Order: sequence, then C-alpha cells, then structure tokens
Amino acid sequence: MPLDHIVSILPELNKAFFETLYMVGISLTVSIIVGLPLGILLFVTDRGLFLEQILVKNVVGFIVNLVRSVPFIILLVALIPFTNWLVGTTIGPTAASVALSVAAIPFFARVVETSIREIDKGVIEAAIAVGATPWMIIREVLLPEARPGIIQGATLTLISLIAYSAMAGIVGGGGVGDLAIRYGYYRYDNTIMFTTIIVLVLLVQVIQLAGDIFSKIVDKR
Amino acid sequence: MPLDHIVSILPELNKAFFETLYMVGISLTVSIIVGLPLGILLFVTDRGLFLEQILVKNVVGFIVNLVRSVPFIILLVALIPFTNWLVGTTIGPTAASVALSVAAIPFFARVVETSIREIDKGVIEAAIAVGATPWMIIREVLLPEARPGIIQGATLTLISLIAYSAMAGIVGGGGVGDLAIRYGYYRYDNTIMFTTIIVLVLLVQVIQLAGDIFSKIVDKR
Amino acid sequence: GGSDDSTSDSSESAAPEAEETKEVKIGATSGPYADMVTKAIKPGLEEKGYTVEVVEFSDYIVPNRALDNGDIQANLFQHKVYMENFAKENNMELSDLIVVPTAPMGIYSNVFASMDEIADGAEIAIPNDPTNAARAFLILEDEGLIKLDENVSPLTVSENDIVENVKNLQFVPIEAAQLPRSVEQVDLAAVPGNFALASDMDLLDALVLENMPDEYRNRVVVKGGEEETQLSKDIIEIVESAGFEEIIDAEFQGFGKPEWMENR
Amino acid sequence: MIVKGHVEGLGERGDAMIRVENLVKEYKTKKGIIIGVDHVNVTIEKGEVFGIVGYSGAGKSSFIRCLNLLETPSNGEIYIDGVGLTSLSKQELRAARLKIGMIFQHFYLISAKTVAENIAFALKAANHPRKEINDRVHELLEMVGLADKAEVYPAQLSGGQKQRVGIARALANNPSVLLCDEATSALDPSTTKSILKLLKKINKELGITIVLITHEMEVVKEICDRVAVMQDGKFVEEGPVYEVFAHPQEELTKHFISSVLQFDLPAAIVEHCAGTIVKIQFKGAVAGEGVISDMLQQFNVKGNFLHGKIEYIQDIPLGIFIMELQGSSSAVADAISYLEKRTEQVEVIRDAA
Amino acid sequence: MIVKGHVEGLGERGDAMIRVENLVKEYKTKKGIIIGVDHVNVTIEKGEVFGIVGYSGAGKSSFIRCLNLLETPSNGEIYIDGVGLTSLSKQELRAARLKIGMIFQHFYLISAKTVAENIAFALKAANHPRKEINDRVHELLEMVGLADKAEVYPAQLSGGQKQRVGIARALANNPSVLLCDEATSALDPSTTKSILKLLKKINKELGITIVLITHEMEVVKEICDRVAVMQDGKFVEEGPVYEVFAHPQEELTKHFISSVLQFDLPAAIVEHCAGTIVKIQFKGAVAGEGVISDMLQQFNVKGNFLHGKIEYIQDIPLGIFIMELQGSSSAVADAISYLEKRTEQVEVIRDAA
Ligand SMILES: Nc1ncnc2c1ncn2[C@@H]1O[C@H](COP(=O)(O)OP(=O)(O)OP(=O)(O)O)[C@@H](O)[C@H]1O
Ligand SMILES: Nc1ncnc2c1ncn2[C@@H]1O[C@H](COP(=O)(O)OP(=O)(O)OP(=O)(O)O)[C@@H](O)[C@H]1O
Ligand SMILES: [Mg+2]
Ligand SMILES: [Mg+2]
Repeated sequence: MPLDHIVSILPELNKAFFETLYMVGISLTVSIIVGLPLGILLFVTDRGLFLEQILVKNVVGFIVNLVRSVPFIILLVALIPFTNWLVGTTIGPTAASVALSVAAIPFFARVVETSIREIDKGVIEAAIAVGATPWMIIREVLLPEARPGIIQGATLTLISLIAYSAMAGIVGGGGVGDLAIRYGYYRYDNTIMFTTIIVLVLLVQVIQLAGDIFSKIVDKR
Repeated sequence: MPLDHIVSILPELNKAFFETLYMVGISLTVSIIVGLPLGILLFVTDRGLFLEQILVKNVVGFIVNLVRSVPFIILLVALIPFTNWLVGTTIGPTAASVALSVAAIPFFARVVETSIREIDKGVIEAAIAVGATPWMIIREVLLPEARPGIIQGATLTLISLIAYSAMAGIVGGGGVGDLAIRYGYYRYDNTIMFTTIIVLVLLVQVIQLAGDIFSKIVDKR
Repeated sequence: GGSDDSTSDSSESAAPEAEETKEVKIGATSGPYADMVTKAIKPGLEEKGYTVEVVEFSDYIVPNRALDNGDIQANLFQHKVYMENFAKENNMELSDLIVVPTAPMGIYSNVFASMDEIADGAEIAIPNDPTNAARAFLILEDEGLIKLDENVSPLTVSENDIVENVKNLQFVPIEAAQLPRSVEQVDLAAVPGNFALASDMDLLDALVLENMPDEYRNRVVVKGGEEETQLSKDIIEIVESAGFEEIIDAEFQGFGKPEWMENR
Repeated sequence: MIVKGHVEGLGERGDAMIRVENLVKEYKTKKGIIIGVDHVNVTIEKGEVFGIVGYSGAGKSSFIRCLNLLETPSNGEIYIDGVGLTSLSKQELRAARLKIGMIFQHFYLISAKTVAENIAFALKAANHPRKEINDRVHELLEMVGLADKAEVYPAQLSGGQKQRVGIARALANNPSVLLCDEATSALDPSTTKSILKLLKKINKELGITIVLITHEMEVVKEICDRVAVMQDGKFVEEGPVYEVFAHPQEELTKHFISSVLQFDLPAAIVEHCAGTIVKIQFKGAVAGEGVISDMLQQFNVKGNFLHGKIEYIQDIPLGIFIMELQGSSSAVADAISYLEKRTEQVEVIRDAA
Repeated sequence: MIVKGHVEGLGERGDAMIRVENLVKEYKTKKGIIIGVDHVNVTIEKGEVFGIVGYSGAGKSSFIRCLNLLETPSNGEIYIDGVGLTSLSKQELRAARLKIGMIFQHFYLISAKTVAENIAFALKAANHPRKEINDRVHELLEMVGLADKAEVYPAQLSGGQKQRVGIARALANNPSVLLCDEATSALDPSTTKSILKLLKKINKELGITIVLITHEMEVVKEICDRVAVMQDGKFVEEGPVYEVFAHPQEELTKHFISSVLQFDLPAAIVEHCAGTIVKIQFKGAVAGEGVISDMLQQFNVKGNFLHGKIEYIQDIPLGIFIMELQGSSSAVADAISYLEKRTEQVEVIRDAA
C-alpha cells in the first residue's frame, strides 16, 4: 500500500473519524437518555411488577418493535420532517444523528430491559418491603444493580451504531464508514478501503475492551 | 391511501415477501449451522472451561468482532467473489443470502455464547464428574440447557436479518424491505412504502411472538 | 415464490451461442430506469417470446459486475463515460447497445435565482456516487465555477479532484435519491433528473440543466462481444420502435431524448 | 408458674400488634388456582416472638408476605398496630411498611451499594435528612456488630454478616414488627445461633414484635414465645412454645418436635434389656424436684437410663427419659405408679412381665 | 467393644479405597495465592463413610473436588482404588470418574432433561447400549424411590426428590466411591433424614465408600464412621466418630460437637440450686450399667437432673448428665468418687461447700 497515499488521506480520515465520533456520540447519548427510561418502563410496567400497567407495557413494546422493524434507510427518510423540525437541517452529521438515535433508542431500551430483568426479584421486593417509593427503587436498586449489564448493552449499542453510521452517507453525514463506502467502494481506492476498515475494527475493539473493563469495575457482585 | 394502488402492488409485494422469507430463511439456517458451533467454541475454549484453548478463543473472538465491525455494504461487496464461487451468481436473493449469512454468523455466535454462559457452571461440573466426554457435555448439557436462550437469540437474529435484508437491493436481492426502499425512497411512493412497512412490522411481531412462545415451551426450568 | 427461478438459471450464460436462451434478466437502478425497462422494453421482449425479469439494484457497481458475471444479460443505468472507465478499471468488456432518453441533471436552488447570484462559500449538495457526481462536476465546470483535474477518471472523480473552486463552493455529498429531499437544506443541489421527476420537481425550475451530449446519456449495456446476439438485436429493435417513444412521451415526460431519437 | 412469670416479664405485652382475620391467599396459575393461605385467623401480641413452622409449600411465606402486603390477600384483613392494611392507599401503605421490617433467607441486599448505603436506603425511604441518616446508619451498624464494615460491598461479607446488614436495614426506621422469612436457613448452625441471639436482643431491648418462619424446631425452641404449625395453608396447631413441645396435639406437630425431642432406641439395645422400659416426661418445675432420685431411693428397683434429654425451652426445663427398671415386678409396678403420681406422664414402652 | 464389632460388621473394609498424599490446592487469584487445601494426608478405607466438617472457607469443597480432579491439585497425589489420578490421560480420567460418583448441594441436574434422561446421561457416558440403559435407569429410580417420576422434569420435583435423582445419577455406573458436597444442606431436616437413610442403605448394601461434607454434626453422628475437622485447609483432627465426639481434642472440634452435645444451664436454674453440680459422662456400655441408679441407692444423696442427654452415635450410647447432688458433704464426696471410679468422667461444675 502506498504510504504517501495513506498520508494524503489522513486529514480526510481524521475528519471522518471525528464525524463518526460525533454521530455515534450524540446517538449514544440520546439513546441512553431516552432508551434508559423506556427500558425501565418496559420492565416496571410488566405483569406482577411494582408499576404494573399492562397497557403501557404493550403499547411501548409495540412501538419499540415497530421502530426496530423499519429498514434504517426508510427510517431515515420518514424522519426527515422531524429531523428538520428538531435540528433545522436534514443533511450532515447532525441530521444523521437523529435517525441513528431513533434507531438506537429501542435497541438500547430492550438491552436495558433485559439487564434489569436479570436482577433478583427478591432485591426489588426487599426494597418494596422497606417502604421505598417506585422512584427510589428505580434509582437506587434497578439502576445500580443493572449497571454492569447496562454498560455492556451500551457497548453493544455503540458498536451497532458505528456499523449503522456507515449509512450516514445517505444524508451527507460523513464518517469513517461512509468514507470507506464512497472512496473504498465506489472509487476503488483500496488504500482508503483498508485504512478505514482497520480504523473501524480498531475502534470497535477499543470500545469493546473499554466496555468490558468499565463494566467489570462497576460490578460489585 | 388509494386502495387500487395498493392492490396493483400486491403481486410484487407477494413476490417480495417470499424473497424476504427466502433470504432470511437461508441466512438464519446458515448462521445457525455455522454460528452455533462457533458460539459453543467461544464458550468451551474459554479460561477454566473443559476445552480451554485461549488462543483459539482469542482468534475466533477477534474474527467475530472483525466481521461485526465492517459496514454491511462493504461486506456485501467484499464477498462478491466468494459469493460467485459459492452459489454461482452475484445477484438476486441467493447472493444476498450469502452476505446476510456472513453478517449473521458472528452475531448469532455471540448470542449463543451469551446464552450458554448463563448455564449454572455446577451443571457442567456435574456432567464432568459423571465422566462425560466434551462432545456429550455439549450435546446433552450445553445445548438443551441453553435452548430457550438460543431460541430467543435466533428470534433476535431473525429480526435483525429482516432489517438487514432491506439492503439486499444493492445486489438486486429484492424482498419487502428493498421494495419499501425502491418505492418509498427512490420513487417517492408513500402508499407503497407504508404498505410494505406494515407488512414488515407484522412479520416482525409474528416472529417475536412465535419466538417467545417456542422459547417458553422448551423452557423446563 | 419467484425467487427460486431467479437464481437457478444463472448457469445459462449469455454467451453468443446461447441465443436460444429466452429467459433474460435485465438490470437497472431503482427508479425511472428500472421503470423504463419494465414499461417500455420488457413488454416488447415478451412479445418476442422472452421471459424477462427486471432486477433492480440500489447500487452503481453491482449491475456491471453482474453483467460481466453473466448473472444478467443487459443493464440500463449508466452513461458511456462511466461504462468505459468501469470496464477499464475492472478489466472487463462492456458494450453499449443504444442510448435511451435520460433526464438531465439540474442545479436547483431555493436561495439563488440564477447561477450568477451564487455567493462565495455557498453549500452545494452533490450525489455521493461517482457516476452522478461526475455529471454534477461537469455542469459546474461548464458554468465556470470549478475546474477539475484533467487526469482524473470520471469513474472515481470526487470533490477532492477539484483544482480550482472559483466561488469556494462547499460540497455535501449525499445519496442521489436523497437529493430532492435536501434542496431546502442547502444553497444549491445537483439533482439527477430521474429523482427530480420522481419527487415531482419541475425540471424547468433548475438554475441550469445538464448540457447533455449523448455520451452522458444512459444506455443499454451488454457484456463485450454480445452486441450481435439476437437478444441485443431485439432490444435495439424495441428501443428504436415508435411504441417505445410513445411510452416515453406518455410516462417519462421531461426525459431528454438522444440524438438518434430526436433526429429521425 | 415459671411460664406465666416469663410472659408477665415483658410489660409491653397484651395488646394486639398484628391481627389477621380470615386471611386467604390464592394464586391464579395456568394449572388452576393454588391456595397459599387458607382462612387463617391469628392475633400476635406486642413484643411477642411468633414462630411458624411447616413443610415446604405449607404457605408460610405466603402468610408472612401478606402481613406487609408483599402479596395482596385474596380475602381477609390484616391489622398492624390497629391499622387495616388492605384499605390503605399506595402512599399510606408505604408509610405503614416503614414500621414493618422484613428479613429474608437470601438477604436481598443491593449488591452495588456498600453496607452503609444499603441501610441508608431504608432511611431515605422514610425521608430522613441526610445528616441524620449517617448517624443512624452508624448506630445500626454498631447494634448489629458491623461498625467496621460500613464501606464494604455485600459480596465481601459472609452469610451471617449479610443477614446482619439485612437486620440493620429492617430495623432502620424503628419498626414495631419484624418479619423473618427463614432468616437463618442459609446459615451454618453457629452463625444461626449468633443471629438468633441478635434477634432475641432486638426483641428484648426494643420490644419489637417478631414473626419468624423456620423449618428448624431448634430455632423455635431458642427464641419463640408462641408457635404455629402450618399445613396446606392453615394453622393446624398454635400455642405457647412450651405447651406445644410438651403436649403436641397434631401428628405433624409431633413430627416436627421429634427433630428436637426424638428418641429412637436402637433395636439391639432394647433386646439387650431384660427389665421394664418406661418413658417419663418432666415438665417445668417438676424436673427440678429429683423425682427419679426419690423413686430409686424409695423402691427396690435398679434404674438404667437408655435414652433421654433435658431441654430448656425458654429457660424452662422439659425432660424426657427412657429408663429400664429392673427389680421384682411388684417393686417395678410400685415405682411406676409413684412416678405417675408425681409426673403424670409415664408411658410403659415394654413390660418385662 | 460394640465399636469394634460394628467395624468388623462390614467385611469389605480394611483396604484403602482412597489414599490422599500430601494434597495441596492453591488458587491463583488477582489478590494473590489462596490456599484451599494445605498438605492433607488421609487414607479412607473401603466401605467407610468418611465425614468432613469445618466452617465455610475451611477447604472442604476444595478437598473433595480434588478427589475426582474437578480441581487439579497443585501438589500431592490422589489414589482411588490404587489408581493415581493425577498421572492419567484425559481419556483414562474420564474412565476413572465413572467409578467416582458425586452429589452436590444444589443437585445440578440438567433442567431440560427428564429425570430418566438425567440418569441415562451418566450411563451414556459409560457407553452402555441403549437397551441396557433403560433397564438400569428403572432399577436406579426404583432404588431411590422415584419410579413414578421417570418422565418428570427436575423443576417439578422437591429438593429431596432432586437429590435422589442426583444420587441415582451418581450411582448409575456402580461407582466404588461416592463424594457428597453438602448433599443435605439445602434440605429441611426431615428430608435430610430420608436422604441420609438412603446414603446409609447404599453404603451398607452396595459397600460404596462415601466421603461426605457437612456442617451439621447431626449428619456426622447419624451416618459417618470417621470424621475429619478441617480448618485453613488442614485436617486439624481426625478419627472414629465416636471417639471424636467423646474425646474431642481441638477447640474447634469441641465447638462443633457442642451443637449436638451442648448444655448451657440457664443462670436462673444454677442460682436456684443449693447442692453440688456435677457433669457426668458415660461412654458405650457403661451407659447401660445403671451407674447413677447404683450411686443413688448406695449413698445418701438426693440427685436432681438439671440437664443432659443420651445420644446414640452409630448405635453406641454416649451420655452426658448434669446433676445436682444434695446431701451431707461427705456423702456427696463419696458419691462423686464412686461415680469417678465407674465412669472416669466426672467434672464438678460447682461445689456446694
Ligand atoms: N407466586 C406464586 N404463584 C403461584 N403459586 C405460588 C406462588 N407463591 C407460592 N405459591 C404456592 O403456594 C403454596 C404455598 O407456598 P409458600 O411459598 O407460601 O410455602 P412455604 O411454606 O413458604 O414453603 P417453603 O418452605 O418452600 O418456602 C405452594 O403450593 C406454592 O407452590
Ligand atoms: N475457584 C476458586 N478461586 C479462588 N479461591 C477459591 C476458589 N474456590 C475456593 N477458593 C478459596 O479456597 C478456600 C477454601 O474454599 P472451599 O470452597 O474449599 O471451602 P469450604 O470449606 O467448602 O467452604 P463452604 O462451607 O463455604 O463451602 C476459601 O478461602 C475460598 O475462598
Ligand atoms: Mg417460604
Ligand atoms: Mg463448600
């Protein structure tokens, strides 16, 4: 591989790298902010739980499944008016982040739900028996107990987001994956193709490693 | 929504529906056939387990992560020579199935690994203590015990495959997701886009339901 | 479903001697060109006893590879310059049969009323695939707004190959089909005619339309050496027929006709 | 007499702390309705330690979990300190629960929080100000003997230590009732002893009413004032512990007691004996009167202890002996009738004649 | 004497079934090396029931898991029926394990397989033909009293039933050794009894050597021939059960035994007593000789039983009594010296003089 060619694309790669970080950063943040409460909601409103609301549970569950069934590109298009209203533009990394976030929210919500489901029901009952409010139980029992699983889930979401962010190119979002597609794929530039893929693979491995370590640190079991 | 317009698309929708079933059917089958052993391998070769082989574990783990980091479209194209060699064509649902399978294998392998990891180590030790061979332990302990989780994981894989299969259009694979993209995205035909999305959502919900029921049936815990 | 037979016959290659092959697959990119094959070419071929399957691609590389591979017998999505460069770069032989009506790319704007008004540093959305990007750059070059590196292949041209950028245009590469949806977001957008039409844009609203020599019009392409097969002859015959033009006039308004069609 | 004295010893007693009226708990499952608790009526006095024994599935957990409405009763009423729980709003129920501590077999501590935070959690539920919480946490840790473990996570504690944290959490808001669902079943015998001692101390010093599920009669013997035996969701027998031990009415109760007071004579021993074999039971003060000594000295029989035991149930002795009496048949008969007169509990297991 | 007779009763004994030489098991953890087993040497005879007691973390599980190489010893050698395990190939080790059954506290059954399939699993490991397997499974189910549960999944069984399945699985291939790691700790006392009875039956009828971990001395008393007390990875005391109960050497052993033979006299009782308080221990045949009866009849003292118990440890009585002796101080002194002569185990707890 011609080294000087690699050097010549470094500025672009660098830009793409930060675009990727920007997009997945925003999307992860949003999906945590929205998906976490949704995941908790899916759990606590379930049958036999302390905020049992089967209707809420079913409606939220349906919406989550719905968003997960729609192909990403369609989601991207369907969201254009919303994206425009929300961030004032339908192109660029910020706009791409909206669609990425919407796709990641239900995914992360399910991950959170699954993690919380693994908490021993006895611990929740003990909290109820102590006279704790639902809010206290959520904040001081469910979240701390599920923390290692939620961190693992956030890692999983982040890695999926990186894969999905390659599609940000559709709305001019840029990013490393898009760089790989536009230059590596469409313009037959194997140097860029391999360089970007190596960057992606490294990024994914680093994230996985960091997620594992972080999740282990907060795991007090 | 103009009803006759929907009616006019029905033959195509029908064809696309079966294309989707065909693609995800093949990919799920392949990912089970290849991903299941891989997932088991990832588990049994781990530290402290009965076929401990840290090198194998790390190499397989790296490859799995690698495939999961590459954007799907790049994977699709990178696989074209392989696809041609394997199925003699590079277009159509069969060719798309190859890329879908390759993407699904590491995903399913991780799902299997996670499910197996949830088996009480004591049960495995009891099998070792009884003098069982590794093969017996895999076939008669790991697989039956992890069955509900593996079925749930297969459901998850199947739903992801349906979402991914929308990208089969790149190689002319067709399918419901691609139909949605072709009409909704490229032809600005919202009627068909909504119709196809409803089909997708229903399909996903049915699969989820079936997966849940099936997993409950085999769960003897 | 129809999926099985769509793949199992891949062994029936489109070699010259396989003229008796009556099952054909024609590839096209999703949108008007796929529709053109379906509505204007397929019926004619079927009359001649062919069984035709239209394979829609949402990609600009796979249709040529599939052609070379024998998976499809003809495709319709590219112009001559792209075809020739693709063939060269990928070591394959591709031949064009006949040029078809092609919708001209236009530069649209909600901000500027004419090309002269374009302000320094304006943002312009361009297609992110090279075949359409090349067309956009050519328009801009014709308008004297940019100058492209002369050595660069139209196959791989990108905003990085611009050597002179008079108004410091900021390029935003976007998926071609997405461009009509982004006109409101940017100062300028280079929208391929087919997607402009699909999204109900008026081609006449364009600040400037592509000056389209035939080499930038799309054409039916087959694998090199298959120009003389019966299928190729039949396709040319159908496209040249009056019925084809009638369909174009009825259902593909705004598509610019090639010289041969205009001049007959 | 001592029995009575003991009961009077606790001045706070006499008022109903817990009143359960006609409690029914049914579970609706796919296989039909399962009855967990079946029309139970019981009143538990202030300051009492009330034990519940019964086999697995008898409904013990269902019953105790109804007492703080962790399970909603299908029917019946629960009064804690005069307050009917089933009619409370969610808000009021939470307030009521502050006054009902509960500890569990598997502790159920929050693994991601330190010992101190686990206890503080209960105090936060009662809206205590942060400063007070710190002080109270220390007080509680002192009380359960874990002052040095405040900043440690539960995973680093032994079972007994975890249960102490559970107790501290349950006591945080000065409850008037403490519910214990097999609180010692996961612990080894010596840890069990130390936990029981702690519970006893809590009961004595704080006057807290304790309801305690166990399947070990040893635990009942050690700590309970009253005991109920559950079967199929019902209280089949219920009464003061000493009385239940001394005069069990139901087969099931006898079976349970046999784990503490069981006398299987090895067959070889019985064969080996030539004399009459009798089983004598002494209750309370009688045990201290030297009846056997008197009998041996007054009658010309030779006594040989084959089996037996003296148990102290809440500091009151309960003795059971199986003796072989050897001598002339008339002397043995006289000895037996003497024993009968003084103990009212003699059973001839095998007559030598 | 009876002790000896009992040992001779099992003809198969006398050969070493298990020989452990200098066993060391270290665990390498992030926090350094933890010693699980520390230079243990022991020989367990054919047909023996060998108990191991000790507190949590003493190394009991580590030890027993080394016996079938579930843990690889860090050092030392294990011989089962003369075969050194540590030098075996994987293949040979699997074959050796067929002859070493193991049962666990938490049963560890395959939840997705029926009871019959769980047992068949062990038989498949030994490559039995399918037809034989069916017959053998039925035979085993019959043996553990679960013939009617063959087609049921473990989740539908009670704890005791699950352990029976575990036992059937462990016995499937006619092992010569059965390892039990707290096999009854998760069970309630009456289920524990029935499981112990089953183990006893297996030991007697099939002559299988049993190594058994427990933290309940009751279990040791009931079933073991020999017992070892573990602490910090070492066997701090080891010997025939009766001897260990009768003459415990180590503090720890005494502590364990006290759970079975413990006599805390309530303070009130002691104050209440005027006479001399003595503790008398009878061992074996002496217990049957009526020593107390003789003493009471020969000396002018009044005897009052304050506490005490006769335990049968493997059908041999072991009696401990705490008595108050009242009378002239010389008569009491004479009585005590008489008791000393006949029992050699008299301890004056409080002298009235
Ligand atoms: N949530 C539930 N759903 C259905 N049935 C239940 C539920 N909880 C308990 N039961 C049933 O109610 C009956 C009483 O159970 P409970 O747990 O109260 O018994 P227990 O005496 O506490 O037993 P253990 O000693 O095993 O804890 C049993 O038949 C049990 O199967
Ligand atoms: N896999 C392991 N890794 C690290 N340390 C271990 C491991 N297994 C046991 N230990 C340590 O070895 C020592 C002995 O443990 P072991 O489980 O043998 O004790 P035990 O007597 O069986 O205790 P318990 O009654 O709790 O089962 C303990 O300090 C324990 O922490
Ligand atoms: Mg219970
Ligand atoms: Mg252990």
